[in-house]
Parts: sequence; C-alpha cells; structure tokens
Amino acid sequence: MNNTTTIPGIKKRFVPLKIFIVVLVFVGLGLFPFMSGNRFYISMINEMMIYGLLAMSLDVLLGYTGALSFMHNAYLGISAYVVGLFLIHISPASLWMACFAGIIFTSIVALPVGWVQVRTGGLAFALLTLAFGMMFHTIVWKWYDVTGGDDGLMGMPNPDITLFGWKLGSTGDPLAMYLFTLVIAAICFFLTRRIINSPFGAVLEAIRENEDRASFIGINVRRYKLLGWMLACLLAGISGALFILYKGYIGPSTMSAFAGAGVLMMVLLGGLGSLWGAFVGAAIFIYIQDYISTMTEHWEIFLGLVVIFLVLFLPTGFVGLGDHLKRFRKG
Amino acid sequence: MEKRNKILNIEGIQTYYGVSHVIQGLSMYVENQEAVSILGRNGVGKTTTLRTIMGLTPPRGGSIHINGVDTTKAPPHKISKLGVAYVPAERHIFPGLSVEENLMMAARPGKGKDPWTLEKVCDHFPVLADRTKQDGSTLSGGEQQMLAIGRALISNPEIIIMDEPSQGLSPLLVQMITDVVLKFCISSGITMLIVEQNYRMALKVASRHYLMGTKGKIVKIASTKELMEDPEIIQSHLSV
Amino acid sequence: AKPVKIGVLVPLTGIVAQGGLEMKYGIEMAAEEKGTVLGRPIELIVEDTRVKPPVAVTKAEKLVYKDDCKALIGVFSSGVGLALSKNIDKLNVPFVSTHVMTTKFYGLHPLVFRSGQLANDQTAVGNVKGILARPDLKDRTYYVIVHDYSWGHDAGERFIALAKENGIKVYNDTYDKAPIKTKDWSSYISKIKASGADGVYMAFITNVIPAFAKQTSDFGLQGKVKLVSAAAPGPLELEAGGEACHGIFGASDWAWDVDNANSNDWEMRFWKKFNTIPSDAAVHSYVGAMNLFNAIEKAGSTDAKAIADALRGISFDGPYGNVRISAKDNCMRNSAVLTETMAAPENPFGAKVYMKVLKTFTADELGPPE
Amino acid sequence: MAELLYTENLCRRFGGVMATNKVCFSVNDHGLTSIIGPNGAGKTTFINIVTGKIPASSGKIFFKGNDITNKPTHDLVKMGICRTFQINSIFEDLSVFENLRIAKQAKNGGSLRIFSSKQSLRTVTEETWELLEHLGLKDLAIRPAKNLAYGDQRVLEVAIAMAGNPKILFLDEPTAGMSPTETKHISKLIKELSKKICVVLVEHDMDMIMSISDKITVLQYGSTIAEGTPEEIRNNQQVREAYLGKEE
Amino acid sequence: MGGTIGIIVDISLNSLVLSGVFLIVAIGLNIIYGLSRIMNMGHGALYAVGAYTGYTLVATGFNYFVALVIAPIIVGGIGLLIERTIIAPMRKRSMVYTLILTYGLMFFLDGMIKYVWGNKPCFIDLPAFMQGTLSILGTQYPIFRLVTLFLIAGIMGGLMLFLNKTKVGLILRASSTIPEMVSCLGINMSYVHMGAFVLGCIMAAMAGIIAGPLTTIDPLMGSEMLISSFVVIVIGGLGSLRGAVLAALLIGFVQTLAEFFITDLAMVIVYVLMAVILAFMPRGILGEGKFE
Ligand SMILES: Nc1ncnc2c1ncn2[C@@H]1O[C@H](COP(=O)(O)OP(=O)(O)OP(=O)(O)O)[C@@H](O)[C@H]1O
Ligand SMILES: Nc1ncnc2c1ncn2[C@@H]1O[C@H](COP(=O)(O)OP(=O)(O)OP(=O)(O)O)[C@@H](O)[C@H]1O
Ligand SMILES: [Mg+2]
Ligand SMILES: [Mg+2]
Repeated sequence: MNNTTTIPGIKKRFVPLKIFIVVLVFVGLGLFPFMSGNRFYISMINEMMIYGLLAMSLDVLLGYTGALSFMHNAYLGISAYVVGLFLIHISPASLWMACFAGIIFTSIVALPVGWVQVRTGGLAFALLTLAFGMMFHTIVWKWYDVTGGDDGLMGMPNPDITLFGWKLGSTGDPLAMYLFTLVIAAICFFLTRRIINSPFGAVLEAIRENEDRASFIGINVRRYKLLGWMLACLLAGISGALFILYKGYIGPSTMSAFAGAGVLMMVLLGGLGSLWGAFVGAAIFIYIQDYISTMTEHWEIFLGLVVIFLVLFLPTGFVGLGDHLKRFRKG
Repeated sequence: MEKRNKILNIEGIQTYYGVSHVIQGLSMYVENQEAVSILGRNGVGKTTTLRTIMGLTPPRGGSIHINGVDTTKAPPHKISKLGVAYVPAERHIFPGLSVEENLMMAARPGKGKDPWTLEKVCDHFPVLADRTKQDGSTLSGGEQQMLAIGRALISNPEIIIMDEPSQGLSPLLVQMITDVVLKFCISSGITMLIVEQNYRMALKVASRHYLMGTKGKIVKIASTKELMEDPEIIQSHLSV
Repeated sequence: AKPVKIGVLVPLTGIVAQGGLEMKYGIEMAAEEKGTVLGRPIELIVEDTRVKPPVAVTKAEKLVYKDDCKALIGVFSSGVGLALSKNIDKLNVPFVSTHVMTTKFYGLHPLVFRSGQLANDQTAVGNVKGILARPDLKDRTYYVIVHDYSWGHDAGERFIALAKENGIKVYNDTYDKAPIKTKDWSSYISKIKASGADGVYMAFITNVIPAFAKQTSDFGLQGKVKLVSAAAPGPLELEAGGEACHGIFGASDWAWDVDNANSNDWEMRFWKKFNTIPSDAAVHSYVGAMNLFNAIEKAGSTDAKAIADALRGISFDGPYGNVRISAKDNCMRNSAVLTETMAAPENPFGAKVYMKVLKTFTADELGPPE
Repeated sequence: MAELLYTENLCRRFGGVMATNKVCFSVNDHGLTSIIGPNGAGKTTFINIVTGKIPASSGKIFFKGNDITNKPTHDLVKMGICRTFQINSIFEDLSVFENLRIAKQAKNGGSLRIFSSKQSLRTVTEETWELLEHLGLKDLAIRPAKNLAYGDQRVLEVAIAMAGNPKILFLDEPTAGMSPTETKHISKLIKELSKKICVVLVEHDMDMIMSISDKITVLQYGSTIAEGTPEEIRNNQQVREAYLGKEE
Repeated sequence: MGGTIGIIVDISLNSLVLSGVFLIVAIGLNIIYGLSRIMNMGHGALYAVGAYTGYTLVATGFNYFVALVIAPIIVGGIGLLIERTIIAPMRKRSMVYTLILTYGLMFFLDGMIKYVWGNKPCFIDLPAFMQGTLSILGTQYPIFRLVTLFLIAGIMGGLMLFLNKTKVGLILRASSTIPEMVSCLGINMSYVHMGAFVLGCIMAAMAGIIAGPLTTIDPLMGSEMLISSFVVIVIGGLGSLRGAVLAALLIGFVQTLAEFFITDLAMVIVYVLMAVILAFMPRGILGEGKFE
C-alpha cells in the first residue's frame, strides 16, 4: 500500500507475513460456520463481509481518487435491485447472468455522477453525494411499479450457486451463501490490491496527490478519475449482488444518504487507505451498532459518543495505528 | 547614540517538522534598530528560523526573547502583538480582499509621532495607491511584494522579519524594494531581520550577516564591511 | 422455569418512534398482565427496527437465532412487515403484526398474522359510511392527499374507489403523494385552497396529522375545509396541536372515549402504569399480544406450527369487545369507531382534545367477509 | 529550418486586462530562448496558454506545423510540450523516485494495465533511474518529495518535466528562491539540455539570462517590446527603462 | 377561494418563507465553513435543538420574541462547549475526519433531543397578534408567516452589516484563505474559530425558532434541513455568502413550485436541478465557490 518507499529490486520483506495472516483469516472464516452452528453469527459475519466489500470500494475511491462519497450505498442498492429484478422477471435460475447484469448496469448508472465528480470533486462533491443519494433514494421510492416502492422488492427466487456444473447450494441456504460471499469478497480483495499496485493505480495516486501536475505529465486526469470512480462503483455493484442474494430483499432505506455515511464511518474506523482495514471497520461498525441498539433505545446517543471518541482518539483507525495517514485531499 | 539592547535574542533553539530535526541549536540576536541578514543555501533552515521566531513552528528546545519577553512557546498572534511583523516568502496576500482591505487587516495605531497609516503607505508605494480596490491576489508578483511590505509597516512594528523579499522580482523592482527598505524602514528606526538569496541586496540593506550552514548551524558571523572586502568568505562558507 | 421469549419489533427511532413506543407499552402491559404461559414466565426482548426493513430483518434474525424467541410481534410499517414475511420461512416462528394496515396481509403466509389496527379496506368502509351518514359531510368535494408510501397509496386508492361507488365527490383521482419528510405543508395547503375543495381525505402517519391540521388552521381553513383522516391522530400530538386540531373526522379501531367496561378499565390500568394518554396503537398492540399469549397457552407448546394453528380463529374479549382472528386469512376482523376530535370533557388523563366517538361499527359491518 | 513552435497574434484577456496581447513568438527545435519582462508582463500567462493550462482568447499556436490552440494539456504533453511551474508543483507525498516514475509511465504508456504490477514496466523503471542519476537525485530517491529542501524540489520540478522527453520545455522561473550555488548548477543543466531540445526560460536573474540565452524576448504589458541576442537586449534603451533599471 | 392572483401570492410568499429558513441555516453552515474549513454535519441537529429550546421557553411562559433571543444564546453556549471539547482538537486533521466527527455529533444530539424532549412533535404557541390571517390580494395568509419574513430579512440585514462594516467581516474572508497569515497579524485564530462556530450555532438556533411555528418541531427536523442546506451552499458555491442567498431563493422557489404543480416528483426535480447546475457550474451559481 505504501508506495512512497517502493524501490524496484528491493522486495518488501513484510509481504509474506501479511499474506500469511490474510490467508489464515480467510481459512478461519471459511471454517467458522462448521464450528459454530449459530445462524445469527453466520448471518452477521456474512453482512460484515458484504459491507466490508462495499467499504473497501469506498476506501479505494477515497484513498485513490480523493472522491468522498456519501452515496456509495446507493450503488449497492442499484445493483441489488437489478439483480433482483433480473431473477424475478427474466430468469429465476441464472445467478451469474443476473449478477453480471447488475454490476454492468451499476457501472452505467455510475457514469453521470462520475461525470459530475470529475468536474467538481472535493468537499462540494461530498456534499453533493448526500443529495444525489437522496435522489436515487427518492427515485427508487417513487418508481413503485418496478421497485415496489418502500415495500421493497419482493418475491426473490433462490437460485442455485453453481460454477462449471458444480453446485454449492441455494442462495436461500445461509451456509452456502456464507461461503459464496467469503470467496467473492476474497477474490475482490486480492484483485483490488493488485489493481492499486498496478500502473493504473499509480496514475490514480498521482492524480490524488496533484491533479494539476498529473495533467502536465500527460495524464488525462478526468478520464482516469472517471475510470477510478467506475471501478469503485463496480465493486459496490458486486457487494450489491451479494446483498440481495443473501437478504432476498432490498428496499429504499438501504440506499438512504445517512446509511451512506455509515459506510464512510466503516472505512475510517478501519483506517483509511488500507484495504483490509475496510473489512475490519465494517465488522466493528456493524457489531457496535447492533450491540448498542440492542442495549438501549437511546442508542443514537451512545453511537454518537463512540464515533466522536474514535475519531478523536483513534485517528488512524483500528488497523492504521502507527501507519502514516493518507491525506484526503490536498488543500 | 542610545544604548542598544538585544531586541531579539535566540538561544539554542531546536525546531522540528514532525520527526525531522531542522534547526539544531541556533543562537543569534538582533539589536535595536539594527538590520541583520541571514544568508545560506537552500534548505538550511532560514525560513524555518523565521517561522520559529514568529511562533508558527514553535521550537522544542532553546528560548526566544523579544524585547525581554519570553516568547518561546507563544502563539503567533501574541508575538505579533509584541510588535513583530512578518513578510513571508510566499507573500500571503489574502485573495478576495482588495489591496486596501489587505492593509486594513493589519492596521494598528502607532505610537510615534509619524505612524504608518493607509495614506502613508500609499504615499510611499504609489503603485498600490492606484489599485486600492483591486483584488490583492491579481497583482503582479512585485506589486504583491510591496503590498506585503506595506502590510507589515502599517501595523507599526518594532521588528520586521522578511523572507526573501527580492524573490521573483524584476531587477528594477529589486532596486526599488531595496530603496524602500533602506530609506523607510531603517531610517524610521525599525529593526530588521531579513533572509536573502540575493547577496547583493542583503549587503546593501543589512549591517551584520549570519551565514547559515545545514540544520541551522551558524557557520560565520560577519559585518557588511568584512564581506565587501572579501567576497570569498561567502563562497567558502556557503558552498559545499 | 425457563422463560418463553417473545421478540418485540417496534420502531423507537425515526419518524414513527412515538407510535413505536406506544406499541411497546401495549405489549409490555399485556405481558405483565398475562404473567406466564405454559407455566413459564414471559420474557420480552425489544428491538428497534428504525422503520427500516433490512434492519428489521437483521434484528429478527438476532431475536430468533441468538435469543431463541418463539414468536415475533409488533412492526409498524407495511414495508417492514412485508420484508419480515418474506423471511418468515427462514425464521420459522409465528409473526403477529399489530400495526400493519396493508391489505396485502390477508392470507399472506401461514405463519404471518395481523391483529390490531384496522386494515385499509376496513378504514375506507368506516370512513365512507361515516361521511354518508353526515349531511354536512356528504356533499363535500374531497381533496385526497396521502403520505408517499405503500400504506398511504393503498389507503388513498381504497377510499377513492369506495367514495365513487357511493357518490362522494373526489377532487383528484390521482391523489397527491407527499413525501414522508414533509414538514412545511404550505404548498399543499395552497393547492387545496386553489382547488376549491371543501374536504380533505388524508392518509398520514398518525403523528403528522395534527401538524397538518395545525397548518391548515394557520391558513384560516379550519372549519371551512373538513379533514377526514384514514388513521387515528396521535393523542399526544393532538394535545400539542390544541384547538387547531379540532374537527378531524375519521374511523379508527379505538379511542378512549369508547364506553364499555373492558375499555374503561383498560384505560385506567394503562394510565396508572405509563402515565400517558392511552392510544389506539397501545390498544391494538395489547390485543395482539394477548392473542399471541393465549394462542401459545392453547397450543400447549412453543412449536411454531402449533402456535400458528392456535392463533387461527382465536378470539379475545378486550377493550374492543370480542374480536377474532379469521381462520381463513390470518387477519383480525375488527370492530371500529367513528370519531371527531373536539374539546375534551373533564377526564382523568388531563387531555384537552379528544376523539369523540360518534358511532360504533361491528366487525361484520366493516368486513371483509370470511 | 522550419520553426518547431510558433504563435500567431496570441491574446488572452482577464476582465479588462490584456495579459497577453498579440504575441508572435517562435522557436526552433533546439536552443535556449528566454522570456523576460517586468512583473505582471504576462510571461506566466503566455506559458499557460501555450501549454494548455488556460485557453487563449484569440490567436493561434502551431507546433510542427499543426494547429494546437486550446488542445487539452495531456495531449500537448504527449506531443512533447512540457513545463515547470513558478510555484513548485510536485507529487508531495510520493517518493522522488515515484514522482519521476509516474511521469515516465505517463509518457511511455501502459497506464491502463490494471492487473499487472508497476514493476512490470521495465523500461519505465530503467529510464527513471537513468534520469535520477543524470540529475544527481539518486540519493534522494526514496525520500518523500515534500521533505526535500526547496532547492532540491526545484530540481525535481525540472526533472518531472524532463521525464516526459519533451521536444520543447518551458521553465517558469526555475531558480526563483535558489541560492547562487544551486542556481549555477541548474543553469548548467539547462544549457546542456538546450543543446538537444528547445528550452524556453522565464527568469528574473539577469546574470543567468545573459550568460546562457541564445535569444531573448522581452514582454511588457502583454506585448513583445524587443527580441534579439543578449547583447542587443542589454543595449536596448526601452528594455533598460522598463525592466533592467540603471545598472550599478 | 382566491383567484389566480391569490395563488400567485400564496406561492410567492410560501417560497420566500421557505427560502428564508434555508438561507439562515445555510449561512450559519457557510460561516463555520468559511472561517474554519469545518463542515458541520451536526448543524441540522443544532437547528432542532434551537427549535426545541425555543419551544420549551415559550411553553414555560416566555414571550416568543424573548425566546427568539434567549434560545440562540443557549444554543450558542452549547456550540461553545462543543467547539472547545471536540472541534478544536480536530482543527489540524483532514476534512474527512471532521465530517465524520460531526456526523457522530449529529447522532449524539439527535439522541439527546429524544432523550430530553421525547419523540412527540411540538408546536410553538405564538403571541396573539401573530395569530390569524391577513387578506392579501384576495388570499388569506397567516400573519406570523409574514412576520417571519420580516424577521428573516432583519437577521440577514444585521448579519450583512456586521460582516461588512466591521473588521470581523475582513477577518472572516481572510481566515478562510490563509489562516496562518491572519494569526501573524495579531489575530487569535483560536478565538476566530470559536466565534465562527458559535455564530453558526446561533444562526442555526434562530432558524430553528423561526421555522418552529411554520412547521412541526420533531426530532427529525434537523437531518432533512441539513441536506437542504447542503444543497443550498453547494449550489451557491462553498463559502460564498452572496451565492447562498441566491441559491436559497432558487431552491425555495423551485421546491415550492414543484410541490404545487408536479407534487409527485418535487424532490427529484430539486435534486436534478442541483446536479445540472453543478455539472455546468462546478463553483456554484456565482462561480465563487472554493474547492477543497
Ligand atoms: N513542512 C515541512 N515538513 C518537513 N520538512 C520540512 C518542511 N518545511 C521545510 N522542511 C525541511 O526543513 C529544512 C529547512 O527548510 P527551510 O524552508 O527552512 O529552508 P530555507 O533555508 O528557507 O531554504 P530556501 O532557501 O530554499 O527557502 C529543509 O530541509 C526542508 O526540507
Ligand atoms: N486569473 C487571473 N485573473 C485576473 N488577472 C490575472 C489572472 N492571472 C494573471 N492575471 C494578470 O495578468 C497579468 C500577467 O500575469 P502573469 O502572471 O502572466 O505575469 P508574469 O509576467 O508571469 O509576472 P511575474 O514575473 O511576476 O511572475 C498580471 O497583471 C496579472 O495580474
Ligand atoms: Mg526559505
Ligand atoms: Mg510569472
């Protein structure tokens, strides 16, 4: 992640350890449902992974293109709707086709906002995303005939998860869904890591550092920023597909602007700029929110206090302790 | 001649940017109504020294006294109130404020019989007088420099510290600013500490010179006379 | 003995938090009065749904999988209710909704029940009958405005259809849909003024009704334009609105003005316990909870299917009088009252505005036929 | 010999001010042309227009005979028109190496490879090291750019522009704020560079300008008031009045 | 009831009132942002706190106009406390953290409101002379809404005078650009930040009390106003006060008209308008916005 000290020819020595830990966590998570039968925790971890994926894509967006978005959950929602609609109306068994359609459609819908993003950026864009989020929320809410309005999308079938003829199980089966989510999240994680260390990632980093200069070394800044945006929205699309397959339901409230701020909070809790931190952040946030809201009806007070406390005293997030901070954006 | 005292006295300051130790034990002083320059290569810590004096990057060790007051840990606005005015290298003209407003931001009543006022600044810098309503940030580099100096003067300071006032100015303007500095500041009894790359200008303005080596170490203190007589001094102390 | 755990899902934050709180009170009161089922204490575990379906589903999973709740009760909005129903196979516990008004709940799922507030079709019948019975209301033209979510749409549609059948004039067949967040109703009021309608049929979330009434009164329309409501206004909000809220007409399942021994007794118990004006949300949640507890007792076990079977056809003699959950479609056949808000007589709750009962409907009058 | 780049009556207006006024300027494919002029004469503005940072109000710019007026910056850079800024513009949080590597990469292509590693662009890496070596920045390679001393940052600023293998390089006051020693170092560098490519230099340091320029253009109030060799300019009365002042 | 002219009057006045409330909330937000580069997500909640405080004061017997003065002072005090305890330590940190911090603040304040005042909506009782309606060109318009218009105009006028005729205005504009230099001119930036935050909170509270009688006071009033005021300040250009005035008028009118004529899609229209404006005028309608 920390490119500032990358010297060609000198291998980063801590890499094998990191990979080892990541693989260990992966295997541990894979074995978890076989050790604990409690479906609540399986369900909760499943949700953490889905939101972790979403948070990771937001982390890429924030850390690499400098776009602060309060509406990232809207793309999760859009993808979920498309996947759901595809399965309900077009082909109840074509899981992969549905996911593909959802992800592609999400990227297309992401284009116009991305277009605005590359022209505004910064805080103005951040505030705008709140309103854009509300816009998508309102549209989904209003488009009764297609989306089911605030009732949400009903009647999702449970297709089988199959790959090259091999069948994992139905999406209605929590265990199969859990394993499916785990594998997809892991693949996305490694691919994203790969991407940010690629020449393409380097370009995004340069743009984040100094847009003006980037264009004066011959980078088409707007194009790359748009590509970065689309990439992040595509990842959000994947998380959306997982979301609806797992919940069997999607409604407008998942897309509200204030839920979007929650995703941002996950990123910061985990530590900005470290991809796996996003997963940790999502896990912590979901757990804390669930825990506090079960404890007291005045959970908002305590959640607020926890957030304030964490921002004040854990500036680099849980995994970023000691790590140097990626700056959100140059002034 | 009135008795001269050390209006600015720095002892063994240690300044850091984060973990990098930039000034490692710098001591220097400026006497009342004296003009002193700091000369040195890029990155030795001249700007940092000025910022430290101004309270913008407070030192972690050592002490600074201005007019006998300990300002080591004082914030910039307290230091400014002690009569220190700062002309940063970047000039820092407030964009969106007109020339007049830029000056008014700093204006402070003076004690002497002929204090600096808006009129007086405009008298001395006719270029500014023509442009009082113009947005300060659209002035050309040289005009901005004059505005920055004017802004320092209008607060009727006892000490002005200037960072590279000649940077980026055309030869004509360098001459003009040298004249202004020479004529107005020194003659009106303002103490000056000036950082310059343009040694010719520094020699014209200041009477005593600190030659700074890496990490803010003073490698030589010399008077203008010494340097004039032996230009090799600078060469030998400031090149690698 | 090990307690029987019941999961209570109510909104405690968000726009309907007040209603959610009252529901919680009703259910708590029922649990306390019932005390035990199957010789085991009843333990309620309350979770906040935030009126968000995904949150509600997650909370339901937590209640069932982690806390081992044997049944779910509560739920305010149709969206939440439907989302839970969608997941009920997975959860495999009976779910008694006490506040959902959508007609989609009829015969939705063997484990899903509705016992509580009037459903939209029932309210519409009550309101239309009520309007027809009043000479001063019968000939008015009604402007229909609803909160923009599925309950509102459903309520608006049902009223318009029924009104037309019965010759009541409706100004706008395509009723106005106001966002739930609407605080400033001035644009809508201007629209009503411009339309020349002299009646408004409104399907608003209960605690917003007084706000709307107050603003129409600010614009000098009180009395000139009659407000007919598809749901009972929240009693606390009515108090806050004061005189500006006089004259709201509408059918609902209960009001504390209902005068029978069961009801009067219940009111006082509620008042003593919570020191807050008893509302219909509290009553129907109370009744729903009682139905559930009685069904568990009747089933003799906490098995999901057994409880569901017991719930079908169960009846309860409470503040409403005797009401029954239909064995045919799992939904309650309610009795109802037609009310109008006005200055309250002397009363133990210190209320200044109350819903005066004008007429009572039996369950059979409102339908739907079994 | 055909001109590499020339402008025809280039104008730029800011409100009521003509910052650039009918400038006709031309350079050949190598050599060092300097632009001097009083503060606010429009030097930076001129560079900004030619390098595509701001659009021209009127007039045309030709590069190798093609009209390039108001083309986007990144296209101009790809053609070989690079620049430095009066105020440092570098990738502050990146290492010196990465600063140059990314510039090389942008030049050489391969930026759209999203699944391979940065190190896979071999030639980019090699060329970056060569450049670092050439400019004496090798020792600073892994330092974050923002921690460099000002002078080194100025060198880096030039280096980033050079990484794009420019055919024409615009330098906006590269030595501003530099000590005389470093100024000497960088002017040697510039002179060397100008033997291979076309360099356009904006400076206020007359000693430097006069000693290394092949040709000098003088701007005032946005217009060209003189053009010629250093010797001609030094003796031009108008230039002396407007810019140089009385020589001591 | 009321002819076409009456409808036009109705709509215009409704729009002005709505714009006015947007404006005062947005200006408060803009002042804090302009001076301290802090975007306060808790601003909406403070607006709600202001409204509730006003309600409590009126309910305990104070005159509405007295409450209009006292409640902002109380909320200003709360703002001071917030600034000193959690905002000040964040000053050096990047924007994104203050956004999240104040997001937490919003949760906290929203929760506190429910804890203190409960979930039920409240209404502010107005003095007798403000009740009733006035007949204007054939339409009955509530008197207090007209009074509200004058109040808003008064507050804005006072604020503009304060900012333009005192050095405070200069400091405000200068601090938003180069705070370091401002402190070198002898101005205590810490006080400036504090003052800005408190002033912003006072504006939020005033807006709350003004909006109270217009609408209902409920725990959610803040979050919706927050988004509207974000739209206003972004369309007006971040940090631009003149822009905010124009944007507030624009949004107020568009929203009211849309609610009147195409009720169903009113909010979608507002958001689309915003997107279109921003796409073509990224610095807001006056082009004065700051990029951060
Ligand atoms: N914000 C900063 N963070 C970290 N290091 C810094 C920072 N600013 C300056 N430095 C380092 O501190 C040292 C001294 O810098 P300073 O700006 O004081 O030098 P200077 O003598 O004024 O140089 P110049 O003549 O180039 O202006 C340099 O090595 C520089 O790299
Ligand atoms: N964005 C702008 N808006 C308005 N005026 C501008 C703008 N940019 C430049 N100017 C004006 O255009 C003129 C030319 O400015 P320019 O920066 O090109 O001068 P310069 O020759 O580079 O001066 P210097 O030697 O001081 O850098 C100046 O009068 C300046 O005030
Ligand atoms: Mg310096
Ligand atoms: Mg220039």
